[in-house]
Amino acid sequence: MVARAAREIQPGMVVNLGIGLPTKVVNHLPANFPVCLHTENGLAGIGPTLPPDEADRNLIDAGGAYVSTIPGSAFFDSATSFALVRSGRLDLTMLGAFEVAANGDLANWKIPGKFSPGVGGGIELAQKARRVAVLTTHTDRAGNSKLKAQCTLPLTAQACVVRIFTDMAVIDVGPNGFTLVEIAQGVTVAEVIDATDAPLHVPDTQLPIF
Amino acid sequence: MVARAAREIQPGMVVNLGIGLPTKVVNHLPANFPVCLHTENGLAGIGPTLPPDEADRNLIDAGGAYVSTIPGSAFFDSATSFALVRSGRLDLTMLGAFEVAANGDLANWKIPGKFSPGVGGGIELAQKARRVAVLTTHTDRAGNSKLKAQCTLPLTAQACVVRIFTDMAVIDVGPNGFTLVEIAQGVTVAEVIDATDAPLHVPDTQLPIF
Amino acid sequence: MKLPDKQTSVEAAIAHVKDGDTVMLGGFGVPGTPFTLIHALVHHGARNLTIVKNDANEPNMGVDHLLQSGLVSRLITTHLGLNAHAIELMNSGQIKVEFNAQGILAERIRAGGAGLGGFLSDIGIGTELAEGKQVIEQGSKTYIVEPALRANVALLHAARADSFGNLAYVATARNFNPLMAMAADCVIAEAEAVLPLGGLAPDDVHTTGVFVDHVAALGALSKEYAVVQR
Amino acid sequence: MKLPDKQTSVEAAIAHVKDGDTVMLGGFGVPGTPFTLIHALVHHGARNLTIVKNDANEPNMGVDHLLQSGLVSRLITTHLGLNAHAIELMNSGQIKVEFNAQGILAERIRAGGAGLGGFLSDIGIGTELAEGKQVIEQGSKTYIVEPALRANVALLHAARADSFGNLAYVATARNFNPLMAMAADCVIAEAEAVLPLGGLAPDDVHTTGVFVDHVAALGALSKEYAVVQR
Repeated sequence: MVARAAREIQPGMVVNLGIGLPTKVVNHLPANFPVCLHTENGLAGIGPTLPPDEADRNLIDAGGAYVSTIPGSAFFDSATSFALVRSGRLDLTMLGAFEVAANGDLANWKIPGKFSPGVGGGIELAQKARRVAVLTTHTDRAGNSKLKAQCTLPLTAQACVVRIFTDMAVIDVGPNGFTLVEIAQGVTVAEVIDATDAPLHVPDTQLPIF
Repeated sequence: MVARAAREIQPGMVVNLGIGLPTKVVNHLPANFPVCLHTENGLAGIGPTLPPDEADRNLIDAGGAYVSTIPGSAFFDSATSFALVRSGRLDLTMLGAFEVAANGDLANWKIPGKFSPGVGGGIELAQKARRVAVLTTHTDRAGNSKLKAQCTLPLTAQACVVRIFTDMAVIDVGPNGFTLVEIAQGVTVAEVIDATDAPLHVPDTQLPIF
Repeated sequence: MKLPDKQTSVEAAIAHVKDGDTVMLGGFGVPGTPFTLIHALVHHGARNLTIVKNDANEPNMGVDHLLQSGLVSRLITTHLGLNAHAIELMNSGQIKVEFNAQGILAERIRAGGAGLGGFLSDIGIGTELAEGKQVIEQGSKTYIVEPALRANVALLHAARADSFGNLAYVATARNFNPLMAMAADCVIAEAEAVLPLGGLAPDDVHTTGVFVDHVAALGALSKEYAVVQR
Repeated sequence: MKLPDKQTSVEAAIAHVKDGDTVMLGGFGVPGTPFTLIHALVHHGARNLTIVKNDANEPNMGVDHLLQSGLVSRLITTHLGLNAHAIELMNSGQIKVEFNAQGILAERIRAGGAGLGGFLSDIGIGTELAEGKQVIEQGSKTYIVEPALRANVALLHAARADSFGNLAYVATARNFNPLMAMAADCVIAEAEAVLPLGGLAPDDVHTTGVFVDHVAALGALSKEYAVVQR
């Protein structure tokens, strides 16, 4: 699924990859692929992640990983970093999710009573990136679907998600709700429908397999 | 009067000297005097004015004069330059005036029907510097007083001026209006009163002469 | 991964300006004014433009060419004092002029670049500059609501750039350039030198290339860029 | 003319913090956190502080020492995810925590530094983060009014400074430092090196010394500044 999500990145894009699974997408980009990766703590042009013994103590991404620069990287302050996000300069963000609703609502920052560390930069990424994709397991550890008719958890942003990459499928989110567009090797359409807690439109045509 | 105004600048101050007469104040500061001069087009630490053949084409003050840097100067953008002004980091500004009122109102940017080139940076300097002094001839070319009971021209800022340096006198502006504090060599108190279009408080004590 | 290349020519870049556009121009006096892009825009001939610039340069220099060409219907600025031509056009009604306090214009542009709707300021309260403006109470204070300002196109001048569009300015040529770089849908920078990637140190970049769409290298500088002899 | 000298010691500078103050702390994770000033503040012992910082560092690091010392009554932040100590203090009610979206916190601090009352944003509309906030209509849009944020004291970390207080940051240690530098009545910077005047190029200064009240040179860096071994 991570390799499939990497193909979502078009040449020339400015992209922010959220903490967790989305961060790994970068490992599946071709060498010399023309893209600018942004991290909200103040860097455009993220280079490879470094092990501790090669790390620069002053150079991390928003998830705290030690990263590097590439030729043409630039540093800036936190206000400029989010100016860039809010004014529409981010072509794509890929985020993790607790729940995604059929109308594109995203919940990924708070589980009342259990987990409430603060929203960080996620709300602005979700609300303002030109394209918001979610990268998540299709179900949670208890087997409950993360794809819902409506979110039950506090929202990160309304109607923002346009595409979901899971371990089972690629699903588009549009005016008619969820539409299955690709399916993982060895998974059946019936299994995806079963693991999705909302109506899922399945096209009549042959689905690509990833 | 310019030499006298220069003594208003205390060691350690951040100062903005307005276009025209106030700019000349700098020529009367002692060598190595500890002060930071600010110009609103984006420089803290203005150095000496340069003749055209020594000028840097990229280095001017807000009045268009070719200036220079000194060790420790810094450049910044126009938003930062006025952030500094509005957030109270300017200890003192000296401005020119068309009219100053006894309540401290200042008019120095517009003469309706005659002169309206736009307010530029003057309004923020006048409203937000911690201390606003005016440096002006006491009367205009027609002999009318610039020191008025009330301003008749559009205001730059309300109740901002605390001290006025003219060719005739140094006058403080306080809750009781204008108070004469110093007088120019060869000028009589009666002449200052006569040239001032508002009540002028004259202390009983001997006035310093400048 | 490598950063995308945004190099183009002045002519190709300026073709993005359309009739009726709002166009921001960097510069405070001569320093930072994109004279070459302005010339190209006069030649391009897009009409009915709204121009946003701190000042109107001086007669027969920079933005004055645009004003005199009849392509400009509206000017948002802070001070025209050095350009009698511009004041004539304003007084005769040939261009509409909106004056802003200088720091307020800078901040409105930055707010546009920061994706905000506007900001609260007390600048101008009690003067005619506040007349007709929306006000809001916050706590015990009254503020003017100053709306954010964005443009279709921003034309910038930088001393140095790289092929990704990272920009560095020198001295007081910085002024409005980094703010306008944030605040337009299409951002075009002319640069005295366009360096290969890595030519600007990451800590010393003034405008990240993320904000810049097109960057064009200048050849020999025209005499408009030179020290003004008075 | 020459620029004033603002060099002092960490101890002398930190004495400006008073009980009940709001104190801003630079840093995002380790980079840019003023660990030495934070230690001095714990030792100084001013109580009932409101701390403004992006995050709460990690247990037993940086701001966590302040939280554990009982000197902090309120924390304005964006994310505590890496500090279970801080989450415990919040959940047990020992400190009050106000969460802001990260870019909104940055912008509120910058607005304070720019002498504004606040700004208009649509971030969080339709979520619980918008609940209870003042809103305003502008044109056909609804915006949240986000109030500006200022502090009594800001504690910053810079890589290099000069004796006037000009500051330069490196890499992602910049983050909130230049914003907080603008937004406090008393701004104190610790710097890994304090250079003589002229040691920083005027085009490469990130924070002008105009905003900085006191600058203190650091000796050898404590291990809190080092790469975190996980």
